[in-house]
Amino acid sequence: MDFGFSSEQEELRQSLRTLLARECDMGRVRAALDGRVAFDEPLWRALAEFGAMGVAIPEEYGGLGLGLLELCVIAEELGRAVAPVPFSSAVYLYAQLVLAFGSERQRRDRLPQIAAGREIGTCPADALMSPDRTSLRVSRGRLTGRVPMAHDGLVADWAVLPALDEEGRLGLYLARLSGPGAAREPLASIDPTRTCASLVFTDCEVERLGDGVEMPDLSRVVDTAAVLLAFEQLGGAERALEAGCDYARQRVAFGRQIGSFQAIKHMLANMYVAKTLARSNAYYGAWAMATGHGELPVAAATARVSATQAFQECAMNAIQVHGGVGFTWDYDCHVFFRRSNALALVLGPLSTWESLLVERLRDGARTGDA
Amino acid sequence: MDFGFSSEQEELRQSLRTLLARECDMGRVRAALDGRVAFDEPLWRALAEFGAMGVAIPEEYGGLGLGLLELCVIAEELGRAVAPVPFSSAVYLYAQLVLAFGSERQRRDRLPQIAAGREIGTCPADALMSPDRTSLRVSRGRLTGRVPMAHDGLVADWAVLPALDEEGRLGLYLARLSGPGAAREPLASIDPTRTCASLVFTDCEVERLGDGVEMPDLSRVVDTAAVLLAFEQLGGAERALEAGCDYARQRVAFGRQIGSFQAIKHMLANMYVAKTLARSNAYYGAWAMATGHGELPVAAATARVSATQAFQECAMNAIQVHGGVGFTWDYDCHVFFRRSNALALVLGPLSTWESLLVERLRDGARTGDA
Amino acid sequence: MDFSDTPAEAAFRAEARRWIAANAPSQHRVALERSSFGVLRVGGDEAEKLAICRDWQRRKFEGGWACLHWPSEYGGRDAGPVERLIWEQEEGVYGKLGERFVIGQGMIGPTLMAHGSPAHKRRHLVPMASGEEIWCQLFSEPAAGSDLAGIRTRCERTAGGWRVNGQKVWTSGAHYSDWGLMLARTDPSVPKHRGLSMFIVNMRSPGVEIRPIRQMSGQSGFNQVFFTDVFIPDEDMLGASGDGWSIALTTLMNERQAVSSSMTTGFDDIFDFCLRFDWRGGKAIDDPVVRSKLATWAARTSGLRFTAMRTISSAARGEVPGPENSILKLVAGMTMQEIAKFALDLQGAAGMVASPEFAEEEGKFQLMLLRSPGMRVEGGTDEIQRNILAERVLGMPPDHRVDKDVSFAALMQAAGDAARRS
Amino acid sequence: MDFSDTPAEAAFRAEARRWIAANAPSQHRVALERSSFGVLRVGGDEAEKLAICRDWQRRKFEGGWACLHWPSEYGGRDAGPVERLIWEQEEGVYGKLGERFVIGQGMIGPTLMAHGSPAHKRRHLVPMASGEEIWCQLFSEPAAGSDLAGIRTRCERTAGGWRVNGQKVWTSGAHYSDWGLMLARTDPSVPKHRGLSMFIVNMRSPGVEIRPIRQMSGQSGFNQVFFTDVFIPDEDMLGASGDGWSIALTTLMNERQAVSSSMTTGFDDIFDFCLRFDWRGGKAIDDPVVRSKLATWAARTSGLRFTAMRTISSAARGEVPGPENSILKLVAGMTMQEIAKFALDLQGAAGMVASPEFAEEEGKFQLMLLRSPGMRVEGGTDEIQRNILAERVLGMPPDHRVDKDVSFAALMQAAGDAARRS
Repeated sequence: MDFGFSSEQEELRQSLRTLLARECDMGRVRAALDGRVAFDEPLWRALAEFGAMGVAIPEEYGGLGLGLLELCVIAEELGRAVAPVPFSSAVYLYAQLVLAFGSERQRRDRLPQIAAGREIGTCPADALMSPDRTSLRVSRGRLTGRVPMAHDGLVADWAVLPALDEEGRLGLYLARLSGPGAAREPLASIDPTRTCASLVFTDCEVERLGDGVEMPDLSRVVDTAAVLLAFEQLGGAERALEAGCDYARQRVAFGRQIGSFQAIKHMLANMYVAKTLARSNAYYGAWAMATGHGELPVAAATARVSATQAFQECAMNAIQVHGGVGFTWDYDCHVFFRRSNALALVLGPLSTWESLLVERLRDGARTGDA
Repeated sequence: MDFGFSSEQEELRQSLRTLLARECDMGRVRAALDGRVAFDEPLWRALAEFGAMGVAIPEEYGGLGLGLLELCVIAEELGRAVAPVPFSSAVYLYAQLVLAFGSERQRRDRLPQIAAGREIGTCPADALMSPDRTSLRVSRGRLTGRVPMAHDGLVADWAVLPALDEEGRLGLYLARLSGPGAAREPLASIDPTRTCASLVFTDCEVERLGDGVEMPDLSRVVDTAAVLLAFEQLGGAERALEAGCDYARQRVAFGRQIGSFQAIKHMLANMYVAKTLARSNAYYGAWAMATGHGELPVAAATARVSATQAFQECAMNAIQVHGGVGFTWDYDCHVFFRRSNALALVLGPLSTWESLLVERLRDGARTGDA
Repeated sequence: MDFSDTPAEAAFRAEARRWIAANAPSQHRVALERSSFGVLRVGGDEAEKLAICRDWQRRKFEGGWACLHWPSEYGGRDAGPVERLIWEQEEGVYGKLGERFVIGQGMIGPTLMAHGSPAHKRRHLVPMASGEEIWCQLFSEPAAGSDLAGIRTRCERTAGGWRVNGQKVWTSGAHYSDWGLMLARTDPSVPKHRGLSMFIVNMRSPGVEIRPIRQMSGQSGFNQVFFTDVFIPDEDMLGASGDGWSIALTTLMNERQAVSSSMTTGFDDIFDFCLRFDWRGGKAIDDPVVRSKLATWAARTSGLRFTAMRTISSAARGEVPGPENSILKLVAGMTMQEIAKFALDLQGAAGMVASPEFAEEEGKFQLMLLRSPGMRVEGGTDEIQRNILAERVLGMPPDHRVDKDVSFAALMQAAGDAARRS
Repeated sequence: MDFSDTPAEAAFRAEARRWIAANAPSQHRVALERSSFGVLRVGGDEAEKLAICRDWQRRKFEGGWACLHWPSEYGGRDAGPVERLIWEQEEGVYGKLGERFVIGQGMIGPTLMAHGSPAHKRRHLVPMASGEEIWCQLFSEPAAGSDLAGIRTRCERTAGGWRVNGQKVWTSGAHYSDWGLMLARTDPSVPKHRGLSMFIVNMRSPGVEIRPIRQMSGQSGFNQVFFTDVFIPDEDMLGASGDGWSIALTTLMNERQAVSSSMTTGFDDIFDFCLRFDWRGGKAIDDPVVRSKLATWAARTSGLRFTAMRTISSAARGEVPGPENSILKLVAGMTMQEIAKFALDLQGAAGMVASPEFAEEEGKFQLMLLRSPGMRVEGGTDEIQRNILAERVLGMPPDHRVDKDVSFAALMQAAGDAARRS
């Protein structure tokens, strides 16, 4: 039994943290926040060079062929850094979908591009969580319809989308967003460090993802993404807590550091509790994901619920610890707060995962599985 | 506009508080808590003499003919005193039901007995909240069946109960609990200062409440009881908060009164907030009840939700402020805590009233009434 | 316990209603209804907005409806608390046009009445009531927020008056204000609460520099104000030298009362939204989770409303409203934050969208999310409100104070050391 | 990240499982499964319960399965943290028979190993491991709970030893204990933390009087212990005079570890109940409000479980578990209180009924309601746990201490004055 990352994985973390300290300081994050760039392209290239996008992509498709645990470490560090790059859309969602359901040719064509950072992909949350409610239609290989909201949709080159064909059969399609028949409209987001867009397709040439005719079961990809997002949220929670602690030690009121007041102290303790529970649950999710264990549905939902609560609490209360400066544009608190609220919504909100978690526990109890 | 009790009503409060200081100290409450008495009979007689039971019963039926606002004041003071008497069952429920739906003869027979403290009545919460789910049957004026749980059922002489007759029509019946065909089994309660019992009827002679054949709409009586219970809960909340404050000023740790620590201070402040909101909402309920205003359904549900939350929070945290001694039998904290949890359940629990409140707000919004 | 109008109150209400119907700028009604969270949607640029606000204030003043509770000699109406409440109810959305005058009329005016010289009152109160002159409050500083007595702005003696140097922060409306009420340190050699004095500052004085603070919501209602050798004549000190702290307490007490009856929790917004919004196969309002949350927020909102009403009743009976009003902002701030978060959850991924033209309710809840953290800090943090309630209402002993009996100069030294050590 | 057994761990697990299958008192299994919240349903009276517990402990000792992590010379097995965890999982409900030995084996034994003389270790550790002798911890006093260093029990020099007078409180199991570890004041003239010493007390000594404390749940696991001129021989002081506080910190650190992996939140109970209970026209578990609450409790419970596991992993890597374990009790206590309250709400008016024969689940949730407030206080209040987390894990500065440099005698005087003034 070992409930922690290996020393190799911890080394990976250290080197990525070093890279991010250099390539993703708050000045860089603010370039995206202020809308000066849509995302941080030099950082994206540096991450590609580091191998971050390809860490869980097999070597035959241009990746490093390490594994999902290594991807958890990367997710946590990118979360800490509030990295202004479309990593989660491209790597947890798009690449995992292509890997899981793409044809051999599609994998060979697309995955090396993702691993090398040459292409960006996305899959809208609603499409993934409830594909049967899609309003997209495919007719003779051409896609028509509108996706009201796609995270990272403004910068993605490709999207995986569910659509109904002429005969009403649901399937996944691979659409090129930069080609003819595809348009996008930017949407302002509560977290401008990641772009959002609505996507509009008019007879856009698409190809079916994979060779089959059956709509695949997406739940495993959803659960994998939930675990990886939980690590991003965990990283963010930890960073927000650290910001709160730093300020509480530094700021003086009534002749004392404000961290010596119980009101502040106990708020920080509660943040620490939420963050620690989230970490333990994220590890549970990581183990279930990496080993393909039957507890993955429960573990993923647990990790997602716990991490969402923790990041939202830590980011919100980091502002409160900061007092007046906490809600100014110039202090970084709101960058964490924005990200915490965006990540809470990006793959089904908390209310959805709460419901899923209990359903899954119930199903486990019925089959005697959990 | 005047959002407060009149000076006459405040005088009534003062004289009742004086009476209760004499007749209902904690030693008396503990006699019931420890099961030495089923309820405090001398206190019951003193309250009758004071006129407490008859304050909202018209003079023609042996009451004082004052009003429901005066009854609110009495409810609050009895709540403060954690009075070990079946007042709420007898006065808010039973007497109000007889007054609202009884025949002239029934009112003349029963109400003076209540006002004088010679008889005790009750009506089980479930019977009142969802009479259509009764399992009681009446055939040729005789009642058969079981009421699993009646608050104050062990000491009540009479009960108002919903039952189905031979033709499946729902009606309210007046049953004598001390007569033939009626039996009761005591139930241990989380709040032993008030008795609970299950009632068993076997061909027990009963009479229909009132002259009509239609089942009356009980909602007004339910709402009235909800407001009055809110005042009892408010009184309890205030007493528990005072106990917490007293201890926080008195107890010394780390060389300081513990009330000077923000952890304790802010817990007490939060209790104060809950209690203050509950008071304001109780006043809203009292006004709507006393004037028969159309907002009563909303006001009563608001008062009940707010008071339930406040008393539970204040009683629970009064224990926490007390630390170790707080959860001993010898300190009084648990007496408030028990009562707070019993009153939360006695007329539909918090979850029911939350739902009712929103339904009523919605209905008001639809009719443009609220 | 009577929530309805007495005959006299009803007559006052009818009169107010008639006057408003005849005089209010109804062309702005729709824009005002859509204005919330500090966004005033009337007019174009800031100057035009201000002109519209001033115009309504001037009309009220001329009609005898400005500053109802002020003495009539200063432009008020000598009205009681219940009449103020009735006016507020009748004025409705037009009240939003008065937000720029609240600091002056609600806090500073009463402070001048209590502590100003006859000349101060003559010079300042009527223009304040008419909206001709706008005031701001220059109290907080970067190192003196919750610990207000820690302010460092220095006023030093000079010929015929004082020379000010320092920096203020969180100054609402400094950029359009004519005058400011400023707390400054006149004697650093005594303990912190004792070396302060209060001044009236002309905001157009040379050496006053105003920089807006951009909030996380993108709005800029607050400012930093820098003073460099600003001259204040002797006669513009309020009270005596060293009286600053006790005068500031008067102002802050009035602040708590000024905010009291106009606290929004966002409940009406979320309730209306849940009535209409489709969620989990029905309307959101029919879902038990939604109901449970709505019920708690409804009870809190109702409780705040009637708590404010009870305060008004007490005031009408001649009681002085106490610090119990701290609960209003405390509860409203927390509640709004919860509501905003839940409203976004209901919207799912679309909750991220902040563009008014694409987001639900024109992005109202997204704005609420970004505004609400500020509500828990402005005008005293949640923590300060709880201290006030526990100490001043419940009688809890104050926290141990290390800064009470030390000279301010020595304290600054020690504080710097502590922060460096950590 | 591997949650499954290594081959060596699997072998250990198999061996433990075989031994337990062959030796455990399976006649008590059902009664143990029904035991919760400190109610042990095996045996008849207290003496019989104790005999059953002792019997299992002795068998484990003889089989080499007692005090796994202790050195074998003291009756342990030199086992690592993961083996302890595996044993705990395999022992399952029989572990409830060990609760009476936890204070000795989990807290006091390690304290004796760290600070005891060779004679102490020889005399006491093996009987402690075998269950032959039971220990209690005599630390808290009426005026020294959260502020443990404020204890007043006096130990004064006498011929050949010490004479103790004073009162202890919250002493679990004093009534069946043979020995106690006692913190007492040997020097009131120095500041409070410095005048304390640690003693081994024979609980059968003349002058020791034990009175049970009745809790609000009706249970009496705790006691008051009064000492009147109780003699302790010189050799039963642990460490040196004045070392009491630092030795107590060792014990308390072990306390936090001892409670760590066995914290129940009540989640399994409420989850099973909601699976079966009819509510609002379906099973409770299908209602969205219930789900939302269950999800939060599930995530917390899972988080606690894996936090304990992570601590075990760290320990297995040789790291010393720190104060971060404070989160276990903090979260478990709050959660249990929420769960109990909600379980009663689901039951409606019937939730008031506490009679095991009539209440749902034999009144389990009613008992939980009455036990849970104690959980938030015993072994350090929620507030103390948060202080520990903030100060020792997050590095927040300690609260200002007025009692650090004052002699204990002077402090008692001042505290009495303050309380009288209020």
